[in-house]
Amino acid sequence: MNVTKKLRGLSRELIALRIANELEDGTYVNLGIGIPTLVSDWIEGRDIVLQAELGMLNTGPLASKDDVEQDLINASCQPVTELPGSCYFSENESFSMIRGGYMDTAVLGALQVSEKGDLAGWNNPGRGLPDNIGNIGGSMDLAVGAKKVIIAMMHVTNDGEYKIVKKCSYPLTAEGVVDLIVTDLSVIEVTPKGLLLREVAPGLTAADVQSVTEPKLIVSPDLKEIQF
Amino acid sequence: MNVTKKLRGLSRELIALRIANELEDGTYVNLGIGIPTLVSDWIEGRDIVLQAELGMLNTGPLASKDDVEQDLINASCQPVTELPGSCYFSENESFSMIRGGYMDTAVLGALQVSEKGDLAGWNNPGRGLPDNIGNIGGSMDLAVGAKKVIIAMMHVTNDGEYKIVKKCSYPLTAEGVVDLIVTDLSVIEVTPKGLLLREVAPGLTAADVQSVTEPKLIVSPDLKEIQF
Amino acid sequence: MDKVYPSLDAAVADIPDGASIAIAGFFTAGTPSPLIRALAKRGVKDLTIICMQMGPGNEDINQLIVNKQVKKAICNYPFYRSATRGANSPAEQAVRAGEIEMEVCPMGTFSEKLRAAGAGIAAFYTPTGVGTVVEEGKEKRKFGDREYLLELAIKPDYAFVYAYKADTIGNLSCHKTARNYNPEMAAAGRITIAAVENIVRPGEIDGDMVHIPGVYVQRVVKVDRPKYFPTID
Amino acid sequence: MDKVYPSLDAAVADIPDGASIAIAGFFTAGTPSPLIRALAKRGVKDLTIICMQMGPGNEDINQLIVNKQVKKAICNYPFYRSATRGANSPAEQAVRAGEIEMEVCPMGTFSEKLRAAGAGIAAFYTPTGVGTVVEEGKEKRKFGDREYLLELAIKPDYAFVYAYKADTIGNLSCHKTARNYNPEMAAAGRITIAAVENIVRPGEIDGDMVHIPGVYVQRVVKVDRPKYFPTID
Repeated sequence: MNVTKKLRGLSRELIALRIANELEDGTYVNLGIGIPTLVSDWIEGRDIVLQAELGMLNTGPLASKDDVEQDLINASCQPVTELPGSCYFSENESFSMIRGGYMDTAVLGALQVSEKGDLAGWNNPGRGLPDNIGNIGGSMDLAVGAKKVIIAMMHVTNDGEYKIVKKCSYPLTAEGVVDLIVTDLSVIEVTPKGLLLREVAPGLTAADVQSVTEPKLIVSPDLKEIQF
Repeated sequence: MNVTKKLRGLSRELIALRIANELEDGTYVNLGIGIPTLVSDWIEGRDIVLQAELGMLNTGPLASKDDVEQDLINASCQPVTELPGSCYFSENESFSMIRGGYMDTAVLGALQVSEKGDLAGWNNPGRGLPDNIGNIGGSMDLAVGAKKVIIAMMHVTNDGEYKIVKKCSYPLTAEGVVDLIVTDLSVIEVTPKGLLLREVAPGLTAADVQSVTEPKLIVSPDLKEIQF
Repeated sequence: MDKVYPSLDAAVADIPDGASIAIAGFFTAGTPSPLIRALAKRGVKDLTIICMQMGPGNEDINQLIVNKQVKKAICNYPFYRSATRGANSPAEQAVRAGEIEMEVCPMGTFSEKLRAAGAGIAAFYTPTGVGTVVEEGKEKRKFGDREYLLELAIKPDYAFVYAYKADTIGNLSCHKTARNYNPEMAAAGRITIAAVENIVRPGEIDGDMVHIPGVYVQRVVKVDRPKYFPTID
Repeated sequence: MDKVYPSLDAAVADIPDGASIAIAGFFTAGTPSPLIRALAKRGVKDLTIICMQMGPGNEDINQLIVNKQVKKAICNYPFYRSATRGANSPAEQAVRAGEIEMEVCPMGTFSEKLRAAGAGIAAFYTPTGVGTVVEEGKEKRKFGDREYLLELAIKPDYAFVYAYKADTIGNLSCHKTARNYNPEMAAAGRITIAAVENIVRPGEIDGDMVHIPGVYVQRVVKVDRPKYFPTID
């Protein structure tokens, strides 16, 4: 299922920007590792509260070298800063929040997403670890706990293989949890009827996106170019 | 089963003193409502940490009128004071501690104790409330959670009925949890073989105590007068 | 994300008939009484109230009872300790008369059920209550050599909590034993309303002194706290 | 009740072969590394270690692995994120070679299993992991319209925790994100050993700023904290 066609799409930064625009003011958001982390660059000054899994709310921007404190990091081990209203709690409390439904949105990376919204993100068999061993981290709790799950990823793998698939072949993070997929090529909503293609990257057609997507896409009657 | 004989024994204060002597230095103790609360009068200055169920460790002596703070009370709604090292936590954390086995000793009152160490303390049917309704409070958690349960009570009811019984007729607090019973008349240890009478109040004999105790007592070969 | 409400009335304005409400406080410590009074004033009915007790420091609950607003109560130490005082309290009288349904939990199980709801845990096994009336109708199961009861989470529609200090985005800091049920009830409530003595700007509470993170709190209202003189119940 | 130990060596002196040890810390934040080094020095074997990960900020764990002191590890994010860095780490190499047994839990389930042990809860139902490899061998059960997995408490023999400040009776206060796993691991350990930057007298920590009540802490030892420069793993 190697996808031969190469399409030019958004940069990682613009994927993050498109997701930032999707977030609503007055909400609590958790950003996963990878492209999701970049979303924080686009929401400074907005009324959005970021949570860090290790036990912090109102996580501020990355710290500059002079401000680095080893006891003030985010869940990706990056030094961060405080904002007015930052507060701290235990990792257990943090996951109580997450499982308890207090994250309005989780933005996560993915290896594969299925047409039913199944998410596979924690275990790349290509790494060659023993079965069922890998970095689960907070992904499974976030995927089942957040009210809305947005996936930020490249549309296909570096080798050009499908990442949006009929059925995930990689180990699952959670079943049927994904609400929205934002890739370098498209914005796709997971609906009960299937995957709804809502937006395409500038210059691309629905057919272009379908050509690199395994399941059949429903093309929105309002299909438009991704805008920022 | 009205017990006719009236025996003169220790005051409530002396029951509390006998229990205070049973407590070991360097331990964490929770005192229930009633006679158990009086134990605190006998341990001032000792290396014993009192826990209050609502969420306090190192609970200090009762506050005098001038020091009363409505946000600084014990589990009996009495104003208390701080000691060096007092700390606060939620009621849920408090019961995590209790169920988690962190109380070395709980001193509780009782309506009845059986020869197997069953405890009935939360519900006096004489109050006439509907079935299964009453003030359970922290008693059930303390009874199952504490490493050692000491009962502080009068040996018989005001009406002269047995409180140390073959089988509890009142609703149970917990099964088989009592380690030691200290009454106005005796100190009795609950052992796998039955109730071991270890000490009697000054002037009483083992036969006197047996006459107001329903189950057959095993008299310790080292039986002695309660000493302080 | 300003969560400050202008008045008690505004803070409770949308509570409908039939709502379940967790009310924090342990006797005189940390009880959000002004919210209870506002609820009594509104007059909504068929409420389920989830609170430690209906006695000392929580006498305002009795107004709800007298108004016949309460359908059910879930408590762990519902009544006055004194049978005489209890017999004179509207809450105990209503229970005796069968006018309100009453469910009693052990104190630790009570807050653990609320904690579970806030933490997305459906149910848990506790050793408390085995061999007592508490086990009636519940699954009993052995782990290791010990028996445990399965207890279910309780998820209230609303939670009334109290704090010494809040910032405008809902971070709460509690004072001494007034913390008690407040953190877990705040997390459990779908809508959590905090009655607070002081409101400050974000950043004016040390982040390590926040006992209830703002994410759990939807509404904050400043109150003049009623003064109680604590006395054994 | 003075819990202060004179040295790291004294604080870990009784840990036997085969012990299970929970080790707190989230990357560079709140990791009790000096205790891990003391353990490596002692050379006890067949350990089960329970920690978030064996990568950034927790490199000292690798000394235990290199020394072949570890029989089993329970983690939630065990390895470096980078496959390349991972392939060079003794921990990942030992897992690949089957030299240590590895159990991986979701991050929330991981700390909830420790929290349950400390709180006397035998097991709990969480929605996390349903439909994934995590559910293998576990009871799955429906509450309402949702499925949950039964997860069991993990009770370690020892816990290694870290705090910014301790008093001599074991009350601990943490600093910012260094709190992370410390409170729940402190409660879970049968013997909890705290490596702390500062020791003060009882009364010198505000009782509302104690994040880990002293009852959970059996030993306190002052350390010069190793400095880390946090960087994405």
